[in-house]
Amino acid sequence: MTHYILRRVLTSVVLMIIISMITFGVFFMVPKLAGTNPAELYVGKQATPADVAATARKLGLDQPVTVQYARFVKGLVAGRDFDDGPNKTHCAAPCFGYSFRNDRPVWPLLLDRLPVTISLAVGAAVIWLIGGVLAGVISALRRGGALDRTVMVLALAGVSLPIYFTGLLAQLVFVHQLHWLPGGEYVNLWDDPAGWAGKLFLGWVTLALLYAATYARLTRAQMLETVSEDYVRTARAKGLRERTVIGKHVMRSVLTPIVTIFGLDIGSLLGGAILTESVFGLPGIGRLSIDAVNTKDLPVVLGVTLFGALFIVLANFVVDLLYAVIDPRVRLA
Amino acid sequence: MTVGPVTAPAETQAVEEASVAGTAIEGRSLGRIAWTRLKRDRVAMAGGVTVLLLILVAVLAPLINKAFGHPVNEYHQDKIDPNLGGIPPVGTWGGISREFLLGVQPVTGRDLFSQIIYGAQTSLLIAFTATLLAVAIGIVVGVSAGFFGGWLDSLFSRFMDLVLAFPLILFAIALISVLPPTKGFRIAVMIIIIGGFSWPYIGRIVRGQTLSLREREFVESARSIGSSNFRIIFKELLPNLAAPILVYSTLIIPTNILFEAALSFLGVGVPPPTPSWGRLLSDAVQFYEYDPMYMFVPGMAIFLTVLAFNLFGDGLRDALDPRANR
Amino acid sequence: GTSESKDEEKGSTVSAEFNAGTKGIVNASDKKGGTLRFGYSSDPDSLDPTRIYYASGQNFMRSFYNRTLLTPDSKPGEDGLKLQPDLAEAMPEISADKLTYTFKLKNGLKFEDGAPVTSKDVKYAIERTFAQDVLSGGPTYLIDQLDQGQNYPGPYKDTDPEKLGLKSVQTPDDKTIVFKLAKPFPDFLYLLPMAPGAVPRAKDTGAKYTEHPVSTGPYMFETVDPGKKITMVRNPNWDPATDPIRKALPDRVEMTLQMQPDELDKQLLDGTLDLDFGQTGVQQSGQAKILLDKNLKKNADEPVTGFIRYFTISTKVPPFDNIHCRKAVQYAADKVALQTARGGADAGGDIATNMLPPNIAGHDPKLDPFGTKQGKPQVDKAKEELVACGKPNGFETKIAVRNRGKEPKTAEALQQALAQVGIKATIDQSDASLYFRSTIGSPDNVHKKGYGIMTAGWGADFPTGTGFLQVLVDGRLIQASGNNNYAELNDPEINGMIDQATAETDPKKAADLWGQINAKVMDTATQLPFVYDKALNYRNPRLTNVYVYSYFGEWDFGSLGVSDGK
Amino acid sequence: MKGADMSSTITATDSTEGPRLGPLPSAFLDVRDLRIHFPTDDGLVRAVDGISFTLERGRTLGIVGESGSGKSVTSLGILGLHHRGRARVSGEVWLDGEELISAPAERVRQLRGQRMAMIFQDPLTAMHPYFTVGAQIIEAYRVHHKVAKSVARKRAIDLLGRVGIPQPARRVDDYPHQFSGGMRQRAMIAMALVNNPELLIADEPTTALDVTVQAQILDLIRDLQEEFGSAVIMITHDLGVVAELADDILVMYGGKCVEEGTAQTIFRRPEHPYAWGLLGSMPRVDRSVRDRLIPIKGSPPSLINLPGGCAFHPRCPYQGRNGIPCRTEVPTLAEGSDHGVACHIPPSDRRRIFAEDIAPAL
Amino acid sequence: MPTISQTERTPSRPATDDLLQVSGLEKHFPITHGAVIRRAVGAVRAVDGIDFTVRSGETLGLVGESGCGKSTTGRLISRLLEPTGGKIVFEGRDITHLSTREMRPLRREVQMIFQDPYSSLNPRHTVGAIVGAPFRVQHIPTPQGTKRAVQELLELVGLNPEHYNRYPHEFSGGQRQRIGIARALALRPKLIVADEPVSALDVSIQAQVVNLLDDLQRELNLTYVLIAHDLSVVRHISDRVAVMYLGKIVEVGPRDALYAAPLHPYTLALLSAVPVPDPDRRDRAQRERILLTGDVPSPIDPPSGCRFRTRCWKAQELCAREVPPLRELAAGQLVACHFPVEEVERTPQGRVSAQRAAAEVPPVTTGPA
Ligand SMILES: Nc1ncnc2c1ncn2[C@@H]1O[C@H](COP(=O)(O)OP(=O)(O)OP(=O)(O)O)[C@@H](O)[C@H]1O
Ligand SMILES: Nc1ncnc2c1ncn2[C@@H]1O[C@H](COP(=O)(O)OP(=O)(O)OP(=O)(O)O)[C@@H](O)[C@H]1O
Ligand SMILES: [Mg+2]
Ligand SMILES: [Mg+2]
Ligand code: NI
Repeated sequence: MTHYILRRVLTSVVLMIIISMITFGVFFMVPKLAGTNPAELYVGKQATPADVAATARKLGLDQPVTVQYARFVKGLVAGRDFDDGPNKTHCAAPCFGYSFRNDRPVWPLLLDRLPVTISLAVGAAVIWLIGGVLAGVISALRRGGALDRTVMVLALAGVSLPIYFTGLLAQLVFVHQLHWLPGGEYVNLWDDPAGWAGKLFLGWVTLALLYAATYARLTRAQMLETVSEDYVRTARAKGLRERTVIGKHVMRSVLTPIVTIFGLDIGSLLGGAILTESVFGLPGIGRLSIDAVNTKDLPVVLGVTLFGALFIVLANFVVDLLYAVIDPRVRLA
Repeated sequence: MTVGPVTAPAETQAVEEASVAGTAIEGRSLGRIAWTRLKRDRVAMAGGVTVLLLILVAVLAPLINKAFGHPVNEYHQDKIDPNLGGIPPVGTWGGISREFLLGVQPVTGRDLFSQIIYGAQTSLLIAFTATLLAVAIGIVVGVSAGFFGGWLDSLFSRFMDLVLAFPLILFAIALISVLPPTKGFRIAVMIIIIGGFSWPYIGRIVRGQTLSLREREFVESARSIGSSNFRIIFKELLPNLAAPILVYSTLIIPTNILFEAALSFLGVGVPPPTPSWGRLLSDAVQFYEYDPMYMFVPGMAIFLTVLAFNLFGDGLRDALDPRANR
Repeated sequence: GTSESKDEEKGSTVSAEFNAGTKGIVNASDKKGGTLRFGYSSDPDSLDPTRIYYASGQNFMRSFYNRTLLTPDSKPGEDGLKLQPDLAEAMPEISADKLTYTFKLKNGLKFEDGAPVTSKDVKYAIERTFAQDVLSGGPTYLIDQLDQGQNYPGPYKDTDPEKLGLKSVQTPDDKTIVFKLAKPFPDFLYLLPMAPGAVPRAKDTGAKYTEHPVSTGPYMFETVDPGKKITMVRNPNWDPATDPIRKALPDRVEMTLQMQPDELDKQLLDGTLDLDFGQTGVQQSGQAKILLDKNLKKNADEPVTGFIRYFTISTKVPPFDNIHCRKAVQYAADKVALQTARGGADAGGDIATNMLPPNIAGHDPKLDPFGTKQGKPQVDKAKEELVACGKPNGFETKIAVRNRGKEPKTAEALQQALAQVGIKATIDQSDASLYFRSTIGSPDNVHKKGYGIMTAGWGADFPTGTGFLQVLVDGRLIQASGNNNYAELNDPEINGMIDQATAETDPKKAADLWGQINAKVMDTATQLPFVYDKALNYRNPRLTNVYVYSYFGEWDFGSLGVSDGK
Repeated sequence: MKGADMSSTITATDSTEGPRLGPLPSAFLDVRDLRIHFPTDDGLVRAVDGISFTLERGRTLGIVGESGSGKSVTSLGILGLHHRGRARVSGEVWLDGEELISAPAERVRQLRGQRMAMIFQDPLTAMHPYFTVGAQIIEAYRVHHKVAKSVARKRAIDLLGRVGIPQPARRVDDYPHQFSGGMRQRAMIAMALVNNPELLIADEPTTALDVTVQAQILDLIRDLQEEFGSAVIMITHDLGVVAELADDILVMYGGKCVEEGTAQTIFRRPEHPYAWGLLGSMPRVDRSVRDRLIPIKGSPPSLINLPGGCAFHPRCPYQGRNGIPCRTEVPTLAEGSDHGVACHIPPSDRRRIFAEDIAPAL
Repeated sequence: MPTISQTERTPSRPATDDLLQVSGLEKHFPITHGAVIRRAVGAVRAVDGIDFTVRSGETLGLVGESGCGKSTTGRLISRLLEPTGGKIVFEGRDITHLSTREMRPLRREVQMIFQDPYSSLNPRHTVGAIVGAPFRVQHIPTPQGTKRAVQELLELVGLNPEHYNRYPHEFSGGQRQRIGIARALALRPKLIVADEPVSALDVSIQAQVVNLLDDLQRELNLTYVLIAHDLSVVRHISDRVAVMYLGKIVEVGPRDALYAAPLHPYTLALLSAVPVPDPDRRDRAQRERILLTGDVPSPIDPPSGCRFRTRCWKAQELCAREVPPLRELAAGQLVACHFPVEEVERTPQGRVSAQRAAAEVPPVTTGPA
């Protein structure tokens, strides 16, 4: 077990290194290939070629990529120093570099935005998990009936709806026309819980809609499969109440793959968050990334990408461990 | 207990009877059986018909447009109210009229109907090609990993993990936005990115299927008569992989349509004036309070298309593999 | 939701009505107190005065925390274009050869921490501009004028112990600062308000200075929380006696950052916010809302921003090396469609017929060589020109455009109009961030890509013909990158007239000359202006002293107060 | 076939009138005309089509038959484990004087696991992979006994020891996958026996096991039955296993019982051609090697589309001899006697054919 | 039954009567660890040094409990697996390490019949394609066309030639197994390795297939290696029988001798455990049954010396120390045991005492399966 964990940590680290290398290469090399110099993005609109060169030198962009990458990695693990002009600032590890745009270290920027994304993700996850699993269970229990068909077609509709459409539509109806929900800016949970929930509500629901559908379908399929398992028949043969049979024996098996998928989905939620946040104007990591992309703020883009990848890799890892915990048959070797 | 064994004796019976009569000629292939099953699934058939219609619409866009629309980029300034920033006059349902079946686009007054049907062309082109790419890579990688196993499998599996670990949308927009945004190039890049990131889904499934197929005795029996790996892969494995691949391709297409639309929505899709549903939608964001139809029409187009593909793919899956309920 | 505007204000002289702010002072009042609330859809590029370029940033720093030697007067109308002494005691002494400018500082000027403002601080602030590798982004005109071959690297790499090694600026004593030019430059004084006024070296944190610029104005920063909020409070060390220009009515200034544009509009209309920092106009839905509701409409202004939107037609990319082909484009263009693409008459701007916008001296509304005022394409004339050009059936070309904002739409509108006369244009979108610098800013690239027509926009950094038109049309200023003369217009006659105009010290005569240059430029058919930008902005009815400040084409932030004292 | 000499005891098991109230059963388990049909997309599956038998405490009934002949469906039917919406169950199942088919589901549930229990064929899939063996046994005990967990646990350990699991106190916390095949089957048995059921149904309990382990399990079942005096139904297709355990044997074909009788009878004097076929197709270690086996031709029938008349007739070498209506009339089983055969061939002919043609070849 | 036209065969018969000689054959499956860098952390010793010969025209039965390495042996001799060690000589030719290409011509000589009639036929191919594949792969000329040849084969195995265009799912288990047999026969092999050809079939169908195999052997002069765990089936078909235990052959000998007088305790126990389909004899059978305790140990870590010793009631200290060699103790009957079964143990009394002794062997706690 321990050496499994160790090995997994190691593979995860290797994976992250490769991802960072690719990402780094892509973001710093592709512009170059496309004939643009990242330094030009950094300098002002009136800068002369000399200024561009000076900036490139300052940012280390004149160095070979390998050197730049090494520096970047050093920043991640040991922090690095940045030239402010009169003095140097130390950017403590993990240092993803300084934003081109506002000269602030990327890492605190990410941390700053994280609560919003987490608020969004957690709320949505709760809704979709409960809603999806419930719908799936009901549908499976009423298999073949009208309710089952309706739920499943609705589920398909759910996966088919683009977030940016549902989100806008919901906003148009509930915020602008019915005025049921407040518009306004995102507020922190601890500042104004009601406002926080009100602002996030539509985001939760739209994001949850996308996933709930998948979970409903998965739960239903899993349920149907499990219900016909021999061990469920055994449970019945023992004289267990139907409630216990479904609630304990069936659900135990149904939830195992759900937990797995859930972990992976949470890990890759950033993608959905990007769209949701930009539709609902939530200042989270997703918005940050879009803004960074739009302003060509490469260090931020790089930071967010790596951060997202880290999330996914971590989620994978956790899921594997979790799987071993919930499924006694899996032996980590 | 499954329905599996029920059909087996029934068919056996058929064989027996036929052999008695001595007129057994053509067997029913699994494909035919699936087709019979699919035909019974009305929802899936509706999806399938819609998909076919869509493809037809995309292919015949110029003809259809001639009949019902206006030239795709023709401006109709008279249909909009320039003082309100070019939205169609308030209260006209986005300018819907007999002349403009789906209304007009704000600012330019372009015919939304033609934008939608040409948009279908763009969406489907990108989604289909990207899916094709994904399927091609997925098959090659999945089959090699599953069939040859060993270090190749480890390598490819890790590789798939790697691709899946990329925050896809972000990576895509970042990458696309640093590349020159000319039309052909954009489309190519989008196809490569969408296909290049969705193949691991196919790859994993193909690998899994290959792994289980490889254990089936018919592969061993093929080997025992001296078949080469090449023959085993092409003659024994691929025909059996066709069904899952087909199913997952039809299920990946809607995802890819959504993805293309999302990229366009985020402003890194096909460059204007090439019509694109995602871009129409993102364009609509600024007008949606006063011209909700403009948002509604492309939104519904995306929704219905994706839904149709999903319904069809879902039905196809049930038909091809009645036991896998998911 | 909408807001009912109950007019409770007392003592307002000009009643609020649509566009009143462009005509006079709305709600004139001297009532102090309250909080002035800005909203912004983004983050300011920087708060460091050295690094601020765009108009609203300049407006903001000028109004609240950055006093400069000279500054345009806080007055509505033409008066707002006139420079007044600010840190300086009076207008400078200019030597007879027009090369030496001597300023004396006022007495009693202090930084927010109470330290006196000396001429060294002023010089240091100017020197910071030279450190482009650290403090990029701001205007660099001063470098062009003051470096004079010294290659001054900025104070951080300065070997001078006091870091005051820039030779062209001298500080004989703490109250005096002397600028020495190499060549006469009549617009020199206009460069000063754009630059930082004074930066205390002891407090200079270089790249991090943006986190807390030290104020010389009526307000100082309380908190700067990038991406979220900026708050300012009164600067106790600002002495109103030294500053007749700023009213400093509110007690606090706040700015909410990174707001969704639609959300921002909504809060403006709801009255939660007072005004948009960006001053680029409300969004589409806000626009419809305002224009459809007369109660809201009366609180809106649509000032001319001083920006001109235009296409420039290359003189080097065939077939546009032939003037008739260029003229064909001029006639074929559908200016109403272009105007609509920019947002229509109210929010987009008036149709432009020539290259000098109304806020630049020398502007002539009647100059319309191609008769495009009426806005419709003149297909027959265009076809005639095509015949003259030798391309009766049209030709193919490329339109370069940034992939941002409304610009792709304008390119499409032009594309569509050109198609009517047989000119097949393809649109080549490129990345916004490098568009002006290397996409169309590099003539080589333009030739290589074959950009016949390029989308452009231009606003003056200072309101003279020199500041506006020269870089666009002076053939001698064509650069390999960062070029602004996209058409590569190099007409000796025009160049000669420019020399004349830039040397002219009498503003009236200079304006006249620029008017003539403008006409000449239009005759080359290289520039296809289509709108003089307007921005439809909404002002909270509680705002007092609202007027459009011609210098920035925006409301004067520094004069604003709030009537309810909240 | 209605033999004149038997007419008084014949019950028309193929009647479509549904269950009739016969005399109150005296037997411990009395199954009467049990029919279990499944409506499916392809048609109605008549998995069990009129089965009757009785079983006393302390006796073992062996049910043999080909795959798909309805053995498992019958046993699940007795336990009331068919989904009421998906299976049409009719007939009567009397357990110790109580009718189960018409009883409320809740009542049947209470009996299940308590008075009647079942051992399933594949112990790996029949045990929940996520719960420990102990937990599953404890659960089975606690549904029917309101006792503390610790008490139930003691009982579980006790039973595991009884079925021959070494170190039961330790193994009780293992998961099923940590057990070997034989141990799993033992654990299954322990689970079934935890409430001392009076009726134990074992559905192919040894098919998945090796002979040496099979022998262990069979011994175990026999010992336990002797100890508890339960009635046992042993379902299998292995005639050897039935011969080892069963007192009575019921031969199923196509959802019907084609022959029933004591083990001696069935093995010594089988009268149904299908039973002959079964015996003939089986190589035996206890006889000298025959040159050829005597297989049954053809393959098992479809339960949706059973051949008309006697379901076995397409495979029966004697069908249609002397104009007997094998193709048209369904033969019925003589009830009440100790040897029932559902065949149109006159009993005397049957006995003769067996004695002359079949027995020598076996 | 129709005969198929003999295709040309090169008479390469060596002088010896042994078609196949296997000596010291080993197959160890490495247990790997690690995702990227794999390293072997152990091995499943599925087959661990076995010797036997198969004579031309005979049937060798291979019995043993699940997991003892029967299938692995079958795959090794048909060279679907690469042996870890030992030697396989077919018709005098060492084929132990032939490459895939070198094996191809030899595939004609050795064919396999598989256990699972459902998974051994590709569901996407028609019967014609399945049975005709060997002709295509081996480029065998079929004078009257492949279809005709296939139909002849179908007839040979008792299937309707009209079924040429049908798919496997349209057939019952027994019919499928016939298709598998037809495919194996297509190349007119000399040796057929049948891996549990009837275990998946119903009793009534089993007999059909067993008879078919019998008939074919007679008609086509085939040699079989028949793998099964059903001792009665093996007894019915085989001329000689080999008993395997945990990767080793513990006893091999002529059928009748082996069944009548087993020499290895394991064989004895195995035979006694077979249920007798005779209710009259059941009490006797039960009394004389030698019940082994516990389960087969893991092939990853087999017991030292004699592998059966952990369950053997006769085991002594020597058994743990020395691996017993395969010795010929009776005519043609070889056994690998230090203390072979003696005559008295085969008597009822002997059995009873053996039974008692066996019950007393302390159960070895087998680890997780
Ligand atoms: N729930 C069900 N729905 C439809 N058909 C069913 C169902 N359960 C069983 N059957 C069918 O009923 C028939 C009898 O099945 P059953 O399981 O009783 O056979 P069996 O005699 O136990 O066979 P085996 O020896 O293979 O276990 C089979 O054809 C089976 O396919
Ligand atoms: N490809 C493989 N990789 C690893 N181990 C294997 C492999 N194939 C077989 N084994 C192991 O080798 C041992 C012998 O397997 P084999 O299939 O030969 O047994 P068998 O006697 O045929 O059993 P059964 O009667 O169950 O078919 C088993 O422990 C099995 O788990
Ligand atoms: Mg069964
Ligand atoms: Mg095997
Ligand atoms: Ni391990």
